[in-house]
Order: sequence, then structure tokens, then C-alpha cells
Amino acid sequence: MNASSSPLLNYVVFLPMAFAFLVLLLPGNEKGQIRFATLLGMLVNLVTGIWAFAAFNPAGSEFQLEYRLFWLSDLGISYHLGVDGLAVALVLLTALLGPLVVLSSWRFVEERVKEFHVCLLVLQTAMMGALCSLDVMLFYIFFEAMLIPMYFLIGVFGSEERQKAALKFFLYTLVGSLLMLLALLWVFFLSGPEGTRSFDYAALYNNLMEANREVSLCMQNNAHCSNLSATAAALLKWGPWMFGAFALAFAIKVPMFPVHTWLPDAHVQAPVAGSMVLAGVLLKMGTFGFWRYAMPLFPAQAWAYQNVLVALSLIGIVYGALMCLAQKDIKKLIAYSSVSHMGFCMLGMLTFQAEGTMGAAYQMLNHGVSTGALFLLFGMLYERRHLRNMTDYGGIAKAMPIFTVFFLIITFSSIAVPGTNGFVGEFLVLLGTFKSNLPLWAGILATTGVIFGAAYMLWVVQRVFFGPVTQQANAGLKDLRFREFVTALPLVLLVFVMGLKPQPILEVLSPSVKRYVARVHQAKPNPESNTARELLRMHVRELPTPKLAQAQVDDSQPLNQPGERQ
Amino acid sequence: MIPTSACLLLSAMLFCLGMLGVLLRKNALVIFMSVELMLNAANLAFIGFARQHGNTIGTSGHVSAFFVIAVAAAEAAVGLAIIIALFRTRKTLDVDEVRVMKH
Amino acid sequence: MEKLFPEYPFSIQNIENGLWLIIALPLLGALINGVFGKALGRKNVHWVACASVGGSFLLSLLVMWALGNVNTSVFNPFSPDISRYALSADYGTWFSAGSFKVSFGLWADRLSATMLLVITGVGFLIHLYSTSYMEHDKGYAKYFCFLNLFVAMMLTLVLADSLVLLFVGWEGVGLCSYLLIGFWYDDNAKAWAGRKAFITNRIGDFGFLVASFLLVLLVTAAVREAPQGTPVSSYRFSTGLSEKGPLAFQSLSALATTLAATDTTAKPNQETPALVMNRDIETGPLKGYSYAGVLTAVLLFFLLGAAGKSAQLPLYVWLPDAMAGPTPVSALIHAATMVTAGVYLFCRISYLVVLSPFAMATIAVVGCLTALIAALIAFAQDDIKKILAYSTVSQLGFMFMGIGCGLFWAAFLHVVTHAFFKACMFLGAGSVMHGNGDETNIKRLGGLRREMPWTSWTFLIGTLAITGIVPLSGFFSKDAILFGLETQQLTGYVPVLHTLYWLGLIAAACTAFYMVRLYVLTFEGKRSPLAKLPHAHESAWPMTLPLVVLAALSVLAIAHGLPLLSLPHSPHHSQTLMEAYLFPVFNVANQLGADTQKLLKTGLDKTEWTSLLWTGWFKAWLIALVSGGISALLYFKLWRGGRKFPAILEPLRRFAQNKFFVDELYELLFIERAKGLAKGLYRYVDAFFVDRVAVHGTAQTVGFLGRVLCWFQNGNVQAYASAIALALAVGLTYALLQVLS
Amino acid sequence: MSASPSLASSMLSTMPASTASLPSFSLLEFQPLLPAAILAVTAMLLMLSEAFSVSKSRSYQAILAAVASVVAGFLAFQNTQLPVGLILDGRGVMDGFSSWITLIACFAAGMSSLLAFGFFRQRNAERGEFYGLLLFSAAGMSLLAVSNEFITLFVNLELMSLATYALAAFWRRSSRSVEAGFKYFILGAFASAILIYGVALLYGATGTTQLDMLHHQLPKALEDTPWLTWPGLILVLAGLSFKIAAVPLHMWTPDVYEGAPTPVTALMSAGIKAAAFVALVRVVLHVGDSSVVFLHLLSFLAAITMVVGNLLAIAQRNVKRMLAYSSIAHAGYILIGVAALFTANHLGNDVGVLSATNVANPTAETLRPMALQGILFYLLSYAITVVGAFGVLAAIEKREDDGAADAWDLNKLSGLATRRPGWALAMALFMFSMGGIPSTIGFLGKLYLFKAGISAGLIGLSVLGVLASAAGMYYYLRVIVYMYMKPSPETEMGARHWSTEFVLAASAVAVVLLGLLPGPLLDWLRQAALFAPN
Repeated sequence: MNASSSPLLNYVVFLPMAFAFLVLLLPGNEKGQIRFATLLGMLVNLVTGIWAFAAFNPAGSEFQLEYRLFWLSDLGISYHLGVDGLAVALVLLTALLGPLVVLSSWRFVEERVKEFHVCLLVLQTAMMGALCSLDVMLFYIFFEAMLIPMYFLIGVFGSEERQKAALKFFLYTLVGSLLMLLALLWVFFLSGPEGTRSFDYAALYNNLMEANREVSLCMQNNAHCSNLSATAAALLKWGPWMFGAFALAFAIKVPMFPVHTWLPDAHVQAPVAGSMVLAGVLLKMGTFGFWRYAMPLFPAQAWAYQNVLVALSLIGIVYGALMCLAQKDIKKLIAYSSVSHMGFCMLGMLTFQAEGTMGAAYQMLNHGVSTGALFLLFGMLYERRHLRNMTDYGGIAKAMPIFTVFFLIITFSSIAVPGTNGFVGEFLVLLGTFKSNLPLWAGILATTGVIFGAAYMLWVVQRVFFGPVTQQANAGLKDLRFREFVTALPLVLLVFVMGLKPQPILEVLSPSVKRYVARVHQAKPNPESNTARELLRMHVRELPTPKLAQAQVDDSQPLNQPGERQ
Repeated sequence: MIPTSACLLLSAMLFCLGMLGVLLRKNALVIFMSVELMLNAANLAFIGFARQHGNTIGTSGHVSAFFVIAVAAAEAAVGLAIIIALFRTRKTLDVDEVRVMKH
Repeated sequence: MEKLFPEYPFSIQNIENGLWLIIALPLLGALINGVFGKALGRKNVHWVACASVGGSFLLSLLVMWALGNVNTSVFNPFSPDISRYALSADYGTWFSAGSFKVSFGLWADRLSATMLLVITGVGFLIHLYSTSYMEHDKGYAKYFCFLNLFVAMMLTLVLADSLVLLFVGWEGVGLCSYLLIGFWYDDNAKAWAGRKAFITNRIGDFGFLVASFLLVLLVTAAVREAPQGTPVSSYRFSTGLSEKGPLAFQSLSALATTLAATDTTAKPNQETPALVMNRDIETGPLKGYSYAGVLTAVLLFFLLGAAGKSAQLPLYVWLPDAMAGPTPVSALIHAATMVTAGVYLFCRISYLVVLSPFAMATIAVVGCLTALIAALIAFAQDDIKKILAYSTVSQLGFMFMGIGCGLFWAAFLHVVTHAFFKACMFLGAGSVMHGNGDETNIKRLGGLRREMPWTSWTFLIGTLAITGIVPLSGFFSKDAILFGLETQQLTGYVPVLHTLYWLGLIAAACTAFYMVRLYVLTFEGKRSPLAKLPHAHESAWPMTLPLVVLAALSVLAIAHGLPLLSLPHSPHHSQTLMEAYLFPVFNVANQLGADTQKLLKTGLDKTEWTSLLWTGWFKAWLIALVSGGISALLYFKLWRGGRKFPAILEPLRRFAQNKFFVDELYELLFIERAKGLAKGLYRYVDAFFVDRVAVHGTAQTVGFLGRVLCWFQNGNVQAYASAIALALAVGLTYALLQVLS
Repeated sequence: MSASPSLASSMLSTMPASTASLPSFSLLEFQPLLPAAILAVTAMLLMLSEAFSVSKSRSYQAILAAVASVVAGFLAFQNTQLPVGLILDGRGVMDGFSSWITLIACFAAGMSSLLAFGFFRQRNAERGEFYGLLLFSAAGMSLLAVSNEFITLFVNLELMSLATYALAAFWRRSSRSVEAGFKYFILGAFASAILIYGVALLYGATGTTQLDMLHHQLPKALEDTPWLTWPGLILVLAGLSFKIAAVPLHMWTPDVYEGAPTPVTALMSAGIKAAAFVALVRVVLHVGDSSVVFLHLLSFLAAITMVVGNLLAIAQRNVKRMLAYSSIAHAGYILIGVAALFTANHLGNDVGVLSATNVANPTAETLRPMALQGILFYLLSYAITVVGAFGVLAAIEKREDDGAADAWDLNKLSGLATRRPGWALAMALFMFSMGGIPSTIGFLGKLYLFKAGISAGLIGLSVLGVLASAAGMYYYLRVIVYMYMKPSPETEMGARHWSTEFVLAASAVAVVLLGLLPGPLLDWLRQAALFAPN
């Protein structure tokens, strides 16, 4: 099962950083050079991303392209990269959005160009790093490091209220992730006796597996609670808190219902590039975190709190959609639509069942493409008019037909019309919800999302594009330039490619889905799922766990410990 | 022989007096003198205990008192210099006036 | 039969493999027109558009031909049998996850083939018509792109071999409908009408999706619990599942057969198998519900879906507004094809429908009420297109009644005939508008018979057909349905059907009345003084030719409705051509209905049956004639020329004219509620409670505490010393407490 | 490295029986004092140079001070490898922990002298005494770190403090500076008196002032003479808490930090904090096990220090004052580590929300090194960061603003990113580091501390800690907001000076580099923590 080591992911992660240094060296007034260098960096990143995707073999071991180095061994941390199916797909998405993000801001950002592009590149590295990390602490480091460039992107290059929004974004996320850090440390100490602990994901998971099994047996039947191991007992007692901390951190990022209010502000204020990355990739970190960490590490708690999380997801779906209906600001509306869409992702994942989970995974990609594209396209309009309210537009279709076509296509993707990518994801999520252990009404309620989705998205289309041209300034708008066309085209094409030929991607996702479901199900043995032990245990390339050097008092040492003196 | 407790009582009273002086007096110099009083209360306690314990292991109370006296002297040197500088900038030694920086 | 359809020299295999071309051609046309439309120029645009649909039509003919051949049969992946008179093709997996799978599989049997011909045939005519009708429009290429796309989507719907793929077409046609209704998007009202249509359809789609998901669960449960020897427990079925997924129609057919085979309501003495239709499902998400119950729920959800697409109660409101689109679009989408998708859906899953008499009765009731209400509203409308729209709604209601009483072939026959005569009338209306400066108010038209002879004659034929005058097709299809209501033995709901029969007659009478009114006011009499143009002009040949063809078809379609053949296995009565032709399609349904004794043919013997048929026909004919006659009398003589409507009926008229205020009711009950809810939630929950109180509140509390604490930091050195002393005092007290305790 | 046999014999000779004769000390025992000696000698040289020098130029003074710090720091680093044990008849201790604190002190001294170089050059106020006092202060810190006896500790504390009082008031022309010196002096002396009185009481109770002996006497003393022992302990704890600026003994901090010349503030926040903590840790290590009360007290102190420190900082617009308050908060985080030293003995006791939940069954053997390592690393990371942060303030501070009420208002930072991008970047890094954002050294510091806290079962305290630090991020971010997101005013920037720039660059590089690749540093610190006494 041992995959051979490959340095490819290092390039995926750190090439943008290298280009960031390159950009730093360029003179600040050479805007063209800076943009070009950044674009080049992103394109190189795209190539490596595609390469990684192509190199990933769905039939192979769980984590591939592994690379591991000793790093901060003292703390139990190592530099361990590797991707599974979901991660590699998200890597591809991130890599794809990279160049588009640069292109989208080609004319939008004219001041402090250098800082802007450095931020973009650093952000790219952080995102890739978070996706490729196989060490939980390494993931956390990248997860948090993402905040910094994003903070600058919103705070420096955003609109009027940018500083407040950036601050809110930063602090909101920080609260959650710091609590998660504590939980992570807690888990670390639970995971084994001194000297065997490590933040390595597989080690952490494998060490907790037995305890998790005991906990779930106990939670199902009190008879099993009598002779729990110490770890299991601790996990039983404190697991909910730890899971809660993990869930909170990721729920804020997703964002799920009551902790979502940072998103509209951040999106509204962020520049196009910021919104694109935020919607396209950053939000996925939340769902990805649930998938990779929160659920497999605490399967019993995941089951126990499934209903709560599902309720929040359902509220997210319906409530997010209702919020959209109350908005005037288009960016805010798209932001709330993200709440709704990400609710689908979460719901799918919470079905703990193959179809739903697959749908969730696919929906993550879809949301990246379609919401990313929505922000991109609206950004083009915003660049022309610098207005965000729906009432400021109207009849745009007349002036900008190609733009309108693109926007419509993305709209249909967003409301999951069959044939577009959104449908496949949403269908699978809903199917999964029905097939899961959740009550039927949950599925029916979630399905109402398809109605609301159409209602608000078409409302936007109606208000912005159709009807008579109400403002003179809108009549003379230029249609897409070549650059803009080229920027939007890949996403528009992807909508169809992913809608009509999803199978190659689904096949890459499939092993990850299977394992995710199996891992969650080990906490609730289900007659339908035969969770083979082999599937549950993680197999990764192991480095010898660095032992925390114990006090090796040399016998020949003549000095006594002071305490011995009497 | 005067019991150690009496010594201790006296030193405690001195200490409290010094502390009250620091808290209540308004003149910087007097406050400083109150601090010296507290230090001397410690000295008194050291001497008293030294007598009780006799010549025991480690630094004895007597020696300690000497060190404290030396430190107090150094403190006086630095402290007075600072108080002079303070007087030069403010023309007053009332501590209630010394509150440019607050909140 | 075989004699009717001589063997075709091309191999069936080739036709089977080429099924995708039927869809691909219009899709390609749409793509070409959409991307290169501007560069191509008008001529090439309509050439591409018409040719692609025409090509599909020819291919459809080939399919039709192939399906006539007795050797045409396909291998059923879900069971060892062979499906006769069908073609299928599988172009690989679309998507799969877990145990679920959907493939790009096409399936053509006689039902879909008939639809294919209607879609491509009528579609082609309407394309042709449009070349003239849209001649001067700026969005010419766009129009044909959408229209081609629509045809492609409709063909997908019809050719799909699974519910999911059918849903692609289902949503796809809705999408095109949205685009075409809002074709003239710079008119706000028109664009809103498009949105209304789409969202109403979405409500239906919600039902469709829920129904599909429940079906998946049902199949899963059946596979798990079915006893040995039933179709779903066979090995073949499991291979079929892994090959095509649970929502393939053959899978559903096997499910239906299994459920029927284990149904004990009809056979009380039979040994009880493990899986019983009325027994509760034991495990899985459906635990605690019975198979029959779930199936009924599925069908009711499908009814919601179909109501959305086919404009039935309570979701019919979008269709009249949809007339905002170009008139050929109304003809193609909102009369001939898309709106009949609901009927097609029920025909497709007829074997499931017959297993739930309750659902059938509901379908019939919904259809009947829709037919009545729409007809009543149509009475008071003055807009030529609106009247036609309501009449479409009303006719669709008839089709649903046909489904509800289990006469699938009759319902489907009505689909076909309706496609002809309604398309004919819509195109006629378009022609009228074209020749009268886009005037749609029938009160401002009149006397067009002389000025627009082709239009008027064809319209008259259409009117007679829909009214149900004897020799025309509408008579046979509609009366087949009414007859079905009278004679079908839907277990437990026979009285319901009988009641519906009478209501149906009333609806038919209404139809005759308002259609004649429409015809008379538009074409007869004198030209209204309020007309926009002093003289109307007849349209060009690309417009009149389709009218003529469609009118001819409206007449010729009677052939399908005539009871010509008498087959040996149906001794009671003779079959109509349509029934015989579709026999392979609905055979399973009929069989299952009979086996489970849920839906039986009438027990009348041949003579009783024949006399009933003839009296039924006579009644219907009489009613249509009388009602139409009264209408003609009234509008020719009495109210011609601005004469007042009797005052006593005025409020009623107003009520009907305002569509019974249903739109307003919905607005008040749902839309305003939803908007208010959204606004309220946003203002009070999101903005105020979550954001202001919880989030900013926390931040502000923290800031406030900071300022309070700063206040203690007053700069006085003695205050600081006091704090130290105080801390010391507290510490000492604490220590002393420790000592004491 | 192996110790010489003579040292071993000297250890034996310190047994009570041999107190009559003067003990003979080996050379090795003086090695830990060497950095302090170098610092002190250089200090005297500098003082003398001021008295006797005729040269106008005084540039060499700063350089000399810096070089002396570097040399002393190098020796201190060498000392980290020394064997562990008591030295000088038990009055001192030789271990990695003290050497590292010495190293931090030397770092702080060297960096502040470089900062002072540019700072006073700009104000034409270069004086040799300044550097002399600065080095004396550093020598005091270094000696404080090796003290193992209360009187030694007291004297060294005073050496450090007295020099710092003078430094704080050094900028005599500024009334703020003098006020800072005055407040610091009065309160410092007050606290010293409290401390020494506590020492006297403890001496009375146990008959010793030596920490290791106290450790063994304490349980008995607590039983026999609780009336004496408890007040003594509380007074000592209070005296030391004053120096680390634990709430509620923190109130001097903002005023003193604000008023003192900025390089001195840097020294105080980096060096004195570290030295005071080493004193606290040493004392607490020896007395803390005796009762669960200490766990309560320390947890409580940690909790209110973190919370109040952050709350106070949030309300500030004055950056220098804000950093002062934030230093209080940081002391609170470190106190979690200090509290974590003791939980091993009290596991299973229900000791309230704030402390001791059995999570990982830690033992004292595993817990103490972890906590000490955490404290040490945090002190190091904080020193590096805070020196840089005050360095930026020193760099942008203009002579005209001296004494102005808004001299350090956030507005002064407006648009720094466009005017001095390097400084802004450095400041941003320092702010992120203080906030504990990954890829900076501050994150690793927090990680260590919270790891120790969690491992010790101090869940409630750790949760409070992260929430407080999240709230704290608000004011760090505000600095960045002003630097990067506010338009820059038209005023001119102050002059640049290479030494200041060097400090900024070095700190910034260290913040990132050590944050990502601490390399052998972690190993070294682990060694230091493992071999800490007791």
C-alpha cells in the first residue's frame, strides 16, 4: 500500500510562493510585468495541479503523491503532504481558479498592484497547502495562514466598508479555529502514550480508531461502557466538546447557519478576486475540514450530533435562500446563495451515505465553479459601473449580450438545471438525504431549495438584465472584452463539461467517498455497509515517529539533581 | 529575652505603617521614606528570626539584613535622583499631580 | 399490423445506434445558431434551424417504421424477457455514486415514437412558420437557437430511458420555455412572465424530484424484501441495477410487476409472501410505510410535477401568462408539446399508476377541476391568446382525466390530436396578430374571414375539432376519455369517475361555447371599429402552409380514434387504432390493473358496451353542438356590436375575467408571505439578532468592558499601589482561610 | 561535557557540616556568571568613558554595548551546554533554563542599545550612562536567572530594577519619561519591600532562604507555622507578580512603558519580563507543590491577567500603551504554562472550572519539561517580537512629537505601508506574531503553551486563553488597518538609521524564520527544559 514518495505536491504548494518572491523583486510601478509574472505563476500552478490530478490513480492507495519530511518533530509535527481523491479534485479547482482570478483583476486593481498580486500568490500557496496537508497541525498552519492574504485582499483592495468586513472575517474565523487548535491538542494527547503521539493525520486517526469503536459501542449499548480503555473513556466524556470545537471552526468557514454573518460582509466588500477565491476555495476548507478531520476523528460524535448539524444545514438551505430574496445588493445576494449552496454540501456530507457524500463532494467543486463564476461575472459589471444594487441596473442584456449569455448559463448552473454541473451535485445530495437515516421530511425540505434557488437567481437576472434600460449610463456599456471573455469562458465551459461528463471526476472522488462513509459508519455498524477493517485504517508512508527525548541522565554525570541534596 | 513574636509583631506594625504611608501620604519623598520603613520592617524580621534560628544553614538572617540595607541605600540613590528630576519638571512633589499618563 | 408496416430495408441495429442523432441534430442547430447566428445571416439561420428539425423528423419516421416491425425488440437489462416494438441505445454512464447510477440511455417505443413525430413534425411546421412570423425580429438567430434547443430538450424528454434523463428534458424544456416567454426581455411584464413560468415549473420539479427519490427508496426496499421468484429479486435485476440504475423505466416496470404480483388485496386466499404491497416496509428510510402508501405518495408527487409542467391545478397560473412569448412558441411549447409532458410522464409510468387507484382518482379529479375552471375563465377572456391558453389548460385537464381513469391511450390520443388542432389555432392566432398589427383583443378584431381566408378556414377546423364536432379528431379523443370515465372500473372510485363524467361533459360544453365565441368574434361579423389596422392582410405561405397542414392533420387524426380493429384477446369491444398501436406500451399496465383488480375494463358485454358507446358519443356530440350553437347564436346575433352583457351576470363575468383572482390569491397567500418572511427574517433574525446582537453585541461588550477597565487606570501612583495592597489583602485573606480550614 | 571532579567535591562540601570553613569553588561554577560579568565590566567601562572621554563622537558606545551583549549572549549560549547543578554553595543554579534567559536578556540589551543608537542620535542625546545602565540591567537579569536563593534573588532583582528605574527616567527633558521613572520606582520599591518582607517571613518559618531547601522545609512549615508561612508565600508571590505585571499588580505597566524612552520599553518588555518570569518560575517550582492553593492562585492570576490585559488593550488608540497592555496579556498566557507546572500533583482533584481536568494522564516528569519548554519558547518568541514592535515605534517616533499627547496615536501609523513598506511589513509580522497567527514564531510559542496547558488538563484556562487571544487579535489587526488601509498623511517621516533598520530586519526575519524553521532551537530548548532543577 505504500505509495512512493513524490515531490510533485511540493511544487503544487510552493511554486506560487516562489513566484510571489519573484513579484516582490519586480519594481512596483511595472504593473504589466507584475501581472504577467503572477499570471505565469498561476498558470504554472495550474499545470502542476493538472499533473497532480492526472497522476492520481483512483484505484490506488488512499493518499497518493505523498511527501514527508521531519519538521518540528519536537512538537509531533511533520511536513507531510499527500492527497486523496477529494483533495486532488479541490487542488485542481484551486489551480484552475488561480489564473482566472489574476485575469479578472487585470484592470480592476491599479494601485498597489504588487501587494495585490503577492497576496494572491501567497493565498494560493496557503490554500494548496491546506488541501495537501496530511499532518493536522500543518493543515492548521495553512488554514490560518490563509487568513492573512485574504485579510489584506479584502481590507486593502475592497470597497467602502472594507476594513470592518476584513476585521470581521478575520476575527470570526480566528475564534473558531483557535478553539479547534485546543481540541486538536487535546486529541493529540488522547491519541496515545507519551512518545507515540504525532499530529500526523493517519497516526492520529489510527491511534484513535480503537477508542472510537469502544465509544460507539458504549453509546449504542450501555453494557459496553463498563470496561472502557482510558482513552475511550476520555473520548466518551470530552469527545462532544472536541467535536464541537472542530465543528465550530469548520462551520464558521462553511459557513453554517448561525455563524454565517461574516460572509455577506466579506463578499460585499471584497474585490472580485477576493470574492472569487473566497467563494471558490476558502469556503470549501470548511466542508473539507468536516470531511477530512471532524467526522473521521470523531465518528461517534458525528452520529450523535448528526441531527443538530443536519438541522443547521437545512436551515442554511432554506434560510440562506430566503435571505437572498430580501437583498438588494447583488454581491450580498450571491453571498447568501453560498450559504444555501454550502448547506447542500453539508447536508450531503451529513447523510453519511455514499450518494449524498459524493454529491457533497461534487457540490463543493460545483460551488467553486459556479459561485466563483458569478462573482467573476458580476465583477466585470461592477468594474464598469461600480454599483452593487439591483435597482442600479436593468436591461443590461441589450448592451452586453455575450455577458448576459454567460451570466445566464452560470445562473442555470447555480440553480442546478440538469445538464449543468449543479444538477449532478444537488441531485446526489438530495438522493442521499432520502436514502440516509434522516427523516423523509428532511429530504423534502431540502428539495424545496430548488424552488427558492430559482426564485432568487432569476429575480437577479430579471432585475439586472431584463426589462427596459432604466439608467442611461447602462445603455452604453461595452460588452465583454477579449480578456474578460477568455477569463469567463473556462468556467462557462466547465459548467457543461462537469454537468455532462461528471464521471471522470466522480471516479476520482469515489474512493474518498467510500472511505469517508466507512469511517463514519464504524461508529454505527449498519447492515448495509460492510466496513472492512482494511478500508478504515489509513495507510501512509511512515517516518519513524520522533521520540520526545527523555531525560537521559548520564550515569557518569557527577552532578546530582539539586533535589537530591538534603 | 524578648520573644520572636514580639519582634515579629513590631516588624509587622512597621510594615503596615510603611504601607499605609505609601498609600496615603502625598509627598513623593515621604512615600519613598515609607518604602524604606517597609524594608526596615523586613530587616527587623530577619534579625528576629536570625536570633530564633541561630546560625543555621545557608545565608543567615543577619547577613540578609545587611544586604537589604545595602540595597536600600542604592535604592535611595536612584530614587532621590528620580525625585529630583521629577521636581525639576513639575516643581512639585505632590504625587496627585504626577498623572500625565493615564487610562 | 405487420402488413401495415412493411419491413424496412435498413437494419434496425443502425436505427438503434443512430437514436442520438434525433436529439443531436436540433442541438447542433441550436449551437450553430447560438454561437454563429449573427455571422450566418438570417437565411442561413433558418435554413439550419429548419433543416435540423426536419432531419430529426425524417429520423423519427425511420424509428416509427422500425417500431412497426415485429422483429424490433430489445433486450431488457432488468429481466430475462425481451421488450418488443422498442429500440434502445446506451451511450455510457452519465454519473454514478454509491449504488446509484444513471446512464445516457435512450429508449424508443411506440409511445415515444408517436411523440417524436408530433414534436419534430409540428416542430418543423412551426419552425417554418416562424421564418415568416419572426422575419423582422432582431433576435432572429437567438430565437431559432432557443427553438432548436427546445426541440432537442423535448426529444430528450421523450427518448429518455430513465426518469433522471427524462428530468433533463423536463427541466430543459422548462428552461427554453423561460427563455422564449421572456424572449422580448426588454418588456418587463414579459420577462416576469418567463420567471413566473420557470418558478411554477420548479415547484412541479420539486414534486418530480421527491417522487424520483422515493422511487429509488422503493426499488431499494423491494430488492431487499422481495421474495424469491419475483422480478426484482432476480439476478438479472441486480445486474440491471448496476448497469442502468434504479430509475430506468424497465426497472420501474419490474418493480410494478413485483408489487402487483405480491398484492394480496385481490387474492385474499393466496399465501402471504414476505413482501406484500400493503405491508409495512421493514428496514431502510421508508420503514413503517407500506409499499402501496409510498407508491401513492410517489404518484401524488409526480402529479405535482405534472401539474407544474402541464398547467394543472393548482399550478396552472403560469400558462396564460406564458402567452407573452412569440406566438409560434405558444403553439409549439405551450400547446402542442411541452405542456403535454405531464401526460407523457404518466403514460410512461402507466404500470405504476394503475397500482394506486387513489392516485388515479386524484389525477382525474385534478384534471376535471382544472378543465372546468380553465373553461370558465376562458368564457370571459378577450385576448385571443389567453383564450387559447385557457382552452389548453382545460384540454390538458381532459388528458389528466384520461390518465385518471386508466385510459392511457385515450389521453395520449388527445395529446396528439390536441397538438394538431391547438397548434393550428395558435398559429392561426399568430397569423391574425401578424396581419392586424399585433392586435390580440378579439373585441377589436372581427370579420377576418374575408381578409384572411386561409387563416380563418383553418381556424374554423381547429375550433370544430376542439369543440368535438363529429368528423374531426377532437371528438374521438375527447369522447374516448369521457367514455372511459363512464366505463372504467377503478376499484373503489367508480362513483367518483361517474361524477367526473358529468363534470367533464359540462367542461366540454363550455369548451364548445367559448371556442365558438372566439371564432365568431374574431373572424365573423364586421371588422371592429377599434381595430388597429383598417385592413388585415393574409400571411405569407410559410405561415399559411403549416396552418393548412395542421388543419388537415386535425381532420386526418380521426383515423387514430376510429374503432376499426377487433383483436381476438379483447372480445368485449373493438379497439381503436391508437389503442392497438400503443398496446405493447400499455399492455403491462392493463395487465397489472387487471391482475390486482385495481383497474378493470368494464364488465359489460359487447352489445351493452356498443350501445353505451354510441349513446355516449351522441350525448357528447349533442352537447358540443348545442353549446356551440348557442354561443354562435349569441355572438352572431345578440351581443354583436357592443351590446351590453346582461347586468345580472356582470359580476360573474368580471370574476371570471379576473381569472377568479387566483393569481391574486397566490400572491397574497404565498408570494407576499414568502417575501415578508424573507424580509422579516433578514431584518430581525439576520441583521438584528445574529449580526447586531450576537456578533457586534459581543464585540461592543468587550470594547465597553475595556473602556471601563481603563477608567481605573487613572494615572495616580497611589491608586496603583492601592491595587497592589488590595490584591495582597485578598491573597492574605485567602491564605488565612486556607489556614483556618 | 563532563564536569570536573572538583565541582563534585565542592557540592559535597556545601553540606551543613562544612559551613564553618569557606567553601572552595571550582572555575566551572563561575561560568554561568560570566555573561553577567562581561556585561557589568562593559557597563563600567562605558560609564567611565563618559567621565573621561574627550571625543565628541559617541557612536562607539552603542556599538560597544551591542558587542558586549553579543559576546555575553554567545557565552550564555555556550553555557546552555553546561552540566546541571547548584553552584556557589547553593546560592546559584547552573542549568539551561537560566542560560537561555541570560541569552534573552543579552538579546534584549543588544537590540535596545542598537535602537537607542538611532533614537538618541536623532535627539542629540547620546550618553554613555545610558548604555552602562542598560548593561547593568541586563547583568541583573542574567544574575537573576541563576539565583537560587532569596537574598541573591532580591539583590539581583534590585540590580536589574534600579538600573531600569534610571533608564525609564533617562529622558530627563520629557516629563513623561520622568513620570514613568518615578512611578516605576515608587511601585517597584514598594513591591520589593513586599517581596523581601515575605522572604523574611519565610525565613522565619523555615530557617532558610535557599530555594531548594525551602522546598523540603515547606510542608513541615505549612503545618507547624501556617500563620507565618502562608503570608510569607503570598507576599513573595505578590512581589514577583508585580514584576511580571500580573493583574491586579499590573497597573504601572502602561504608564511606565509609555513614558520610558522607546528603546527602554523594548528592554523592559523583552528582558525584564523574561527575567521576572524566571524568578517566578524558580520560586514557584520550589513552593508550588506544597499546596493546591498555588494552582488556584496561578490559574486565577493567569485568567484575569489574560482577560483584563486584552480588554484594556482593546480600548487603546495609543499604540505604545496598547503594546504595554498587550504585554500584560502575554504574561497571562505564560502564566498558563506556569500553572501547568503543578497540575500533575493535583490530577483528579476537582479544582474548579479553570484547572486540572484529567485528559492525558500526565506525570510531573512529562509535564514539567513541556511547560518549561513552553514558557521558555514563549519568552523567547515574545522577546523577539516585542523588540521588533517597539523598534518600529522607535523608528517612526519623531523628535517633535516627544511629550505630545498623541505621540503614539494610531494615526501616526497611517499609510506606513506606502511610505515605509519594509517597516510596515515588519510591523505586520510582529502583530501577527503577537496574535499567534501561524507561520510566525508567536504561533509556535502559543502552540507550546497551550499544548502544555491542555496536557496539564487546564482546559478551561486554555479556552479562556484562546478566546482572549482572539479578542486580542482585534487590536493587533487595527494596527495593520492603519498601516495598510488608511491614507498616508502629508507629514514627513523621521530619519532612518541603520541600527534601527537592522533591529527591525533582524527581528522580522527571526519572527518568520524561527516560526517556520526553528531548526535545532526546539531541541536546545527541550534540553534546557528537561534539565531544569527540582
